[in-house]
Amino acid sequence: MSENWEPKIITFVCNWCTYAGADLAGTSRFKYASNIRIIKTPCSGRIDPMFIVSAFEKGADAVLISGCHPGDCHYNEGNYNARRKFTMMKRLLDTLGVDTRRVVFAWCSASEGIKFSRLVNEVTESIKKLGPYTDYHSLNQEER
Amino acid sequence: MLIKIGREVNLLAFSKKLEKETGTDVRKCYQCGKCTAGCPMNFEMDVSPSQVIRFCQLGMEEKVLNSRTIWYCIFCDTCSTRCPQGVDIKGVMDGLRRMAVARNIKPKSNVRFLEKAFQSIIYLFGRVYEPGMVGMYNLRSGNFLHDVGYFPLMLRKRKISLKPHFKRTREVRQVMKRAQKMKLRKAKELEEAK
Amino acid sequence: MARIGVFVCWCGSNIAETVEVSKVAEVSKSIPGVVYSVDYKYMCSDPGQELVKNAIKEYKLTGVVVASCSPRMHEKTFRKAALEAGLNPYMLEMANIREQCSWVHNNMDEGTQKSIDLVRMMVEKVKRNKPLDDISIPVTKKAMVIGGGVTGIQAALDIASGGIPVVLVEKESSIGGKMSALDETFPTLDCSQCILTPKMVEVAQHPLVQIISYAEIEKLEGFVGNFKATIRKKARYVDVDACTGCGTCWQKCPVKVDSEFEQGLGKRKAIFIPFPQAIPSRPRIDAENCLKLTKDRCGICEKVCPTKAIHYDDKDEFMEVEVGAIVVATGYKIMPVSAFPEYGGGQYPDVVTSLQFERMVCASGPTLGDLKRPSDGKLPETVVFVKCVGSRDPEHYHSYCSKICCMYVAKQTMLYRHKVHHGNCYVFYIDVRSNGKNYEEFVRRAQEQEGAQYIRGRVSSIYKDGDDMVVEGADTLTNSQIKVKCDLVVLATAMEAPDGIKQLAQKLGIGYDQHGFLTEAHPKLRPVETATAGIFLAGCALSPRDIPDSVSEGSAAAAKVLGLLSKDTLDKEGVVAIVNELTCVGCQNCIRVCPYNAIELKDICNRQGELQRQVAHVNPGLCTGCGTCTPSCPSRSIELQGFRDTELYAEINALAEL
Amino acid sequence: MKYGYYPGCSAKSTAPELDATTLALIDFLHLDIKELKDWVCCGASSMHSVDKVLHTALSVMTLDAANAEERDIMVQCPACLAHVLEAKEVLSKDSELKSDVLEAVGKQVDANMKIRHFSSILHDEYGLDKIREKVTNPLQSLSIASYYGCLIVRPPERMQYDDPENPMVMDQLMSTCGAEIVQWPFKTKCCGAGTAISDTDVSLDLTYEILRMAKNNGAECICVLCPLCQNNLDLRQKKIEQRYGEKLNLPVLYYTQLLGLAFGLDPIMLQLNRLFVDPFPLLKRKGIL
Ligand SMILES: Cc1cc2nc3c(=O)[nH]c(=O)nc-3n(C[C@H](O)[C@H](O)[C@H](O)COP(=O)(O)OP(=O)(O)OC[C@H]3O[C@@H](n4cnc5c(N)ncnc54)[C@H](O)[C@@H]3O)c2cc1C
Ligand SMILES: Cc1cc2nc3c(=O)[nH]c(=O)nc-3n(C[C@H](O)[C@H](O)[C@H](O)COP(=O)(O)OP(=O)(O)OC[C@H]3O[C@@H](n4cnc5c(N)ncnc54)[C@H](O)[C@@H]3O)c2cc1C
Ligand code: SF4
Ligand code: SF4
Ligand code: SF4
Ligand code: SF4
Ligand code: SF4
Ligand code: SF4
Ligand code: SF4
Ligand code: SF4
Repeated sequence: MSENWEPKIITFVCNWCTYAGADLAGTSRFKYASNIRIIKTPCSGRIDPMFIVSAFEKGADAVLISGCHPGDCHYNEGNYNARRKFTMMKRLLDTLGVDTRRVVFAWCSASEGIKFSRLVNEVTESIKKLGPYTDYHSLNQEER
Repeated sequence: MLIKIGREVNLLAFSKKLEKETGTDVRKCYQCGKCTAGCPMNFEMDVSPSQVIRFCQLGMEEKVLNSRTIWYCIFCDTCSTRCPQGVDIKGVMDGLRRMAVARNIKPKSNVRFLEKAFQSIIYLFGRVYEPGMVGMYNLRSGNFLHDVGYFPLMLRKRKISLKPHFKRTREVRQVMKRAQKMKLRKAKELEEAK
Repeated sequence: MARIGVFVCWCGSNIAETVEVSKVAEVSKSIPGVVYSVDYKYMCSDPGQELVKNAIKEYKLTGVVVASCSPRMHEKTFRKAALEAGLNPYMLEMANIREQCSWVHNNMDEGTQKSIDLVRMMVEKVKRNKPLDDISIPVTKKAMVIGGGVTGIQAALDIASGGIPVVLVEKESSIGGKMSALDETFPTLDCSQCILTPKMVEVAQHPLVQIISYAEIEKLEGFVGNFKATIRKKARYVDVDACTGCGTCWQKCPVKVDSEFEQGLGKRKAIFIPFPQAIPSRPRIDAENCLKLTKDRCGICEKVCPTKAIHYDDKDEFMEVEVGAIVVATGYKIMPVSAFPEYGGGQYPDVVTSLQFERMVCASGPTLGDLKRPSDGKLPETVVFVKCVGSRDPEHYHSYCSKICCMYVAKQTMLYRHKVHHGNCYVFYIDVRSNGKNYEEFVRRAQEQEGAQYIRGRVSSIYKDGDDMVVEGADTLTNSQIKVKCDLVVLATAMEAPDGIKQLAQKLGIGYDQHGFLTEAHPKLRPVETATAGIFLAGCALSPRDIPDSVSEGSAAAAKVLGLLSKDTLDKEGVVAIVNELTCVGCQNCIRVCPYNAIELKDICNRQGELQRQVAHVNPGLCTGCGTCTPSCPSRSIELQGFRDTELYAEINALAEL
Repeated sequence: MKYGYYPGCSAKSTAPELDATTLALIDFLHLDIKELKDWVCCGASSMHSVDKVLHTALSVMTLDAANAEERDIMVQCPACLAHVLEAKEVLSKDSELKSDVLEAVGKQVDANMKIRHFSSILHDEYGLDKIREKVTNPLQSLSIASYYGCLIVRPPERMQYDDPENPMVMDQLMSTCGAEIVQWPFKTKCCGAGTAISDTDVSLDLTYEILRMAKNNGAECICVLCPLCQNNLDLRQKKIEQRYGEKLNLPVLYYTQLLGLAFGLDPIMLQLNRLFVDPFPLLKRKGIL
C-alpha cells in the first residue's frame, strides 16, 4: 500500500432522489471526500448487479449504491425491486468471494444533502481502513 | 394528582415489563373508553379499566398495583373482545394481580382469600370440594356466616356432597410442589441478576 | 469515428476556484475521440452557447460534453443549443464538475483530477450514445368519467366546458350519487338537492356530455391518449329514447319493495326512478322483483305505457368508446348497522345509520321531513349519536378515520334540534376532527348554541329495554360509565370503498390499497393521478372526503385531462425501453418487473402467418423510462435508450484509466 | 366422533344434574363419549392470578389423561373449556411458559386433540336434523331465553364457539326442539358469578339485570350451559326477588335438561327437582310434563 493511497469508490445513484441530494450537498457547500465518482441512472431499478462486479474488475475499491427511500420512488416500486435484488446480490457476491463490506446500499433523498456528504465520508473512511481491494481486480487481470 | 416526569423516569420501562408479563402492549391503547363502557364491575372499581391502562402507559406501577380494580376484575373479557386496538385488558388485569401477589400487596377484596382456599383444597383433594372451600374461605376472610345460609338448601338439593372426592392427589401435589420450587428458583435468579 | 468536443466552464470563480479549468480542457484533448476542447467563463451565457454551436458546426462534432454545473440545471439549455446546431440533443452529456466537485472539495489538485475523471467518463459515454427521437403519440380528444356522483358531475362539466367531449358512465339508473340523498350540508347548511339538482341538469343538457346510466365498464384496452373502453349497458327493460318519463308505469305497478335510495326506510315500485329529480328521468325495471320477469304475470306497465317503451325481452348491450383520458369518481358506500353485533346487529329498527338519518329528516324523504322513529313512528325526544363506528378500529373493522363523520354528526345534531326544539341529543365521541375552513366554528356552534351534549368515550353496547334504546358508553373525562336511555340511536358508520371497485381497478390497470380505495400516484405532488398515464382519480374513490374536497378534486382531475388533451399529439422524451426481437426469448421477466405494465407479449409470425414465437414489446406510450426491465433480462434483449448497457459500462470502464 | 368427557369439578359438586343429564343424552343418542378417568381440576378462574405455570400445568394433566385414552376432549364447563384450550395453546408454541409447565408436569405432553363444548358437538357434529328426528315431546310454546354467559364466547379467537355478541348455538338447539326462542340483548353479559362468593352484592345486581331483561323480553324460563351461571341465576333468584321487590319466577334449566325433556326422557332422570326455582308448574302448564 503506497503512502498516499486513496480509495476509488464508484457510486450509482438514481436521478430523482440521490442525484438531487448530491446536488444539494453541492449547493450547500457540504464538503466531502473526493474519492467518489458518480454514475447516474434513471432509477435504482436500472442498476444491474453486473455493474458492481465490473466496477471491481476495473479497479474500484468500493461501490456505493443509493436511491430513493422505500415508498418514495419516483417510479412507484422501482426501488423495491432494487432492494430485493441487492439483498440477493450481496449473497451472490459473498459466494463469489467478493468482500461485501465494500458494497454499500443506502437511501438518500433529494433533501438529504447533509446525509449524502456524511455517507460519502463514512464510506471513504471505512474503505480506507480496509485498504485497497486487489483480489478481484487481479483475478480479473489473470483471466484476461 | 401530580404526575412528575423527569429525565430519570423511563415511562416505557413499565409498559415493556407488562408486555413481557402479559404479551400485550399497552401503548396501543388510544383511550377510547370502550373497555370502561362495557365493564360489568366498573362501579366497584376505584380506577376504571381504561384508566388502569392509561396509568400503565404513564409507568405508574404503584398506582395500579394498589388499586381495588385489579381485585374486582372478574375476567369476563368483555373489554378485550371489544377493544378496537386489540389491547388485552383482561390479560393486563390478570398480570397486574400476579405482580401484586408476587409483591405481597394486600388485596383490596376478599377474592384473594378465596383463591388461597381454592389452592389448598386442590392441594388436599385434587379436585374442588365446595364445602371445604367455602368453609376455609370463611375462616380466612373472617366472615364466618357467609353463604352458610345456602348450605342447608344446597344440601337438600344434594348439590354439595359432604364427601370429598380424591383424584390423582399425589400427582397433583407433586406438580404443585415442583411449580412452587420453580417459582422460588426464578425469584432467586432474578435477585442474583440484580 | 467519434468526434467529441469538450467545453469546460469556469462558472465565474465557482468552478475555477477549486478546479484548474484550463488544465482540464488541455488534458481532455488527449482522451481518444476528443477533437476539440475549450474553457470559458460562463458556458451557459449566450456567447458560451454560441461557442458550442459554432464548434459543433466547425469541427463536425458527433458528440458534446459540457463540463459545468448539474444537468438538472442546464441540460435542457445545452441540448437545445445542440439541436439548433444540427446535432441530435441526446448526443450531448454534462459532466457535473460544480455540484459534485468544485463546491464539495477544497483542494485544487483533487478538484482538477476529479474533473478530468468526470469528463473522461462522460466522453466515453457520449461516444456510445445513439441519437434518439422524441416520441409523438396521437391522442383521442375525448374523455370518459366513471361514476356520476357530485365529483364525476363536476369533472364532466369542467372537461366539457374546456371543449372536450365527455362520456359519463354511471352504474345506477340516475346520476347524483350520495349527495342526492343528503338533507342540508355542512358547513353552510344549504340544502343538498338545491345545490346539486342544477348541476345535474346542467351536465345532462351540456351538448358535449353523453350520460350513459345503468352501465358499467366491461373492458379497457390501449394507453394514454388512446384508450378503447367497452361499456356494458345493463338491461333496463325500458327504451330510454321512446320513454317520456310520464310516470304512468310506476304509478300502476303493483309491486312494492324497499327503496335503496331511501336506505330501506321507504318503498319503491318494481319499475321505478330512484328519486323524483333523477337524471335521466327514465325508469328501469328491477328484474328481481318484477312479476312479469320473475313469474310471467302482470305486464301492467307495458299495457299502460303510452309510448310502448317497455320491452320485457331487453338484454345487456355493449358499446365501445375511444377516449384519450379517464377520470374515476366511483365514490363510497357506508357500512350497514348489521355489521355491528354489539350495537344490535341490525335487529333494532331504532338504531339507524347516519345516511338513514339524512333521509329521516329530509323534506323529500319517506316521511316528508317529519322526524319519526322507524319502529313506531314516535317523535324521538332523545337521540344518541355514536361516532367512529367501524372506523379507527383496526381490530375488527377499519383502521382509518372516515374523516367526515365528525362534521356531519355535528350537522345532524343541528338538523335534529331545528326539528325538535325541546329534544335532547348526545354525541359519543373519541376525538372531534374539524380541520376545514369554518369547520371548528361549526362544531362549536353545535355544542354552544344548538344544545348538542358531547360525551367523550366510545360506546360498548346498545340494546333495547322495553320501549327504550339503551346506550352503554363511558365518559373518560370523569372516568365513569354512562348509560343513556333514548328513543333513537344514529351510528356514524365508516365509509368504505363501493362494491366492485377492485374488479374495476383491475380492468383499468390502476392500484388500490388494502381497504379497496384507489391509490394516487403521489399523495402530495400527484394527488389526482394514477401510476397509469391518462387515468385520473377524484373524490371518495380515493378515501373518505366531504363535498368541498370531492368537488375540488373533480375540477383538478378535469384540469389534468384538459392539459393532456389540449394538444393533438403527446410528446415525450425518447428515453424508453426497446426490445431486440431477435434475441428475446420471451421469458417475460421484464413484463413481471415493469411497474407500468408497459410491456406485453407480441406474436412473431412467419410469412404464412403462422405463429413462430412470442417476444416482449414495449409500448412507448406507457414506458416511463425507469429501466427496471433492463437488468431483469437474461438475454440482454431489452435496453433503455439513453442508458444502454454499453453506455453505462463505458462510464465504469473509464475508471480503469483513472 | 370419539370424545373423552371432562366434566370438571362443578359437575361433580354444584351441578350434578348437568353431569347426570349429559350422561343420559350420551346414552340416549348413542354417542361415543366416555368420561376421562384421570381428569383433574382446571384451576378455574382463581388459580391463574396466583401462578400461571401451576394453573396451566393442571390443565395439561387433563390433556395428558385424554392422550392416554386416545380421545378428543368434550367439555361441559366453559371455565374448564377455556383453560384446557389455553393449555393447548401454550403447548402449541415454544415459549418459556411451555417449558416451565412441562417441567412442572414432569413429562412431555402433546396437544393434538380436538377440544369442544358438548353443545357444539350436538349442534354441528351430531347435527340439528338428527336431533329434530329424535324429538318426541316438543317444547311447544315454551319461550326460552338462552343465556351463554361470558366464558363460553370469549376470547373468540380461543373459544371458537360462536359470535361473541349474539351466539345462536343453544337458540338453534332449542328451536329445533320446538321451543319459542327469545331474542334478547344480554346473552353474553357477565353475571358476576366469579364474585358470587367473595362479593355477593355485586353479583346480585348484575344477575338481577339479566333476569329482568329476560323476563321483559317474554322469557318463561332460561336455558344455560354454565354451572356457575346456573347457580347464580337459580340459587340466588329468591334473594334477588326479595331485594328488588319483584317476582321473577324464572326457572333456570340446563340445555341438556331441556333437550332431555324434548326427547321424552324421564323427568326423574333429568333431575329437575334439584333446581331451586321450581320448573314443574310451568312445564305442566305448557303440557310438556
Ligand atoms: C350521512 C352522510 C352525510 C354527509 N353530509 C355531508 C355534508 O353535510 N357535507 C359534505 O360536504 N359532505 C357530506 N357527506 C359526504 C358526501 O356524501 C361525499 O363527500 C360526496 O357524496 C362524495 O361524492 P362522490 O361523487 O365522490 O361519491 P358518490 O356520491 O358515492 O358518487 C359515486 C358515484 O359513482 C357511481 N359508481 C360507483 N361504482 C361505479 C362503477 N363501478 N361504475 C360506474 N359508476 C359507479 C355510484 O353509483 C355513484 O353514483 C356526507 C356523507 C354521509 C354518509
Ligand atoms: C410546521 C409545518 C409543517 C408542515 N408539514 C407538512 C407536512 O408534513 N405535510 C404536508 O402535506 N403539509 C405540511 N405543511 C403544510 C404545507 O406547508 C402547506 O400545505 C403548503 O406549503 C402550502 O403551499 P402554498 O403554495 O399554498 O402556500 P405557501 O407555501 O405559503 O406559498 C405561498 C407563496 O406566495 C407568496 N406570496 C404571498 N403573498 C404574495 C403576494 N401578495 N404576491 C406575490 N406572492 C405572494 C409567498 O411568498 C409564498 O412563496 C406544514 C406546515 C407547517 C407550518
Ligand atoms: S378499549 Fe382498548 S383502546 Fe379503548 S380505552 Fe380500552 S384499552 Fe384503550
Ligand atoms: S375482564 Fe375485568 S376489566 Fe374487563 S370487562 Fe371484565 S371485569 Fe371489566
Ligand atoms: S309509462 Fe312508458 S313513457 Fe311513461 S315513464 Fe313509464 S316507460 Fe316511460
Ligand atoms: S310487469 Fe313488472 S314492472 Fe311492470 S307493472 Fe308488472 S310488476 Fe311492475
Ligand atoms: S371523522 Fe370523526 S367520527 Fe369519523 S372516524 Fe374520524 S374521528 Fe371518528
Ligand atoms: S389546530 Fe392543528 S393541532 Fe389543533 S386540532 Fe386543528 S389540526 Fe390539530
Ligand atoms: S423502462 Fe420501466 S416503464 Fe419502460 S418498459 Fe422498462 S420497466 Fe417498463
Ligand atoms: S426479459 Fe428479455 S428475454 Fe425475457 S421477455 Fe423480456 S426482453 Fe424478452
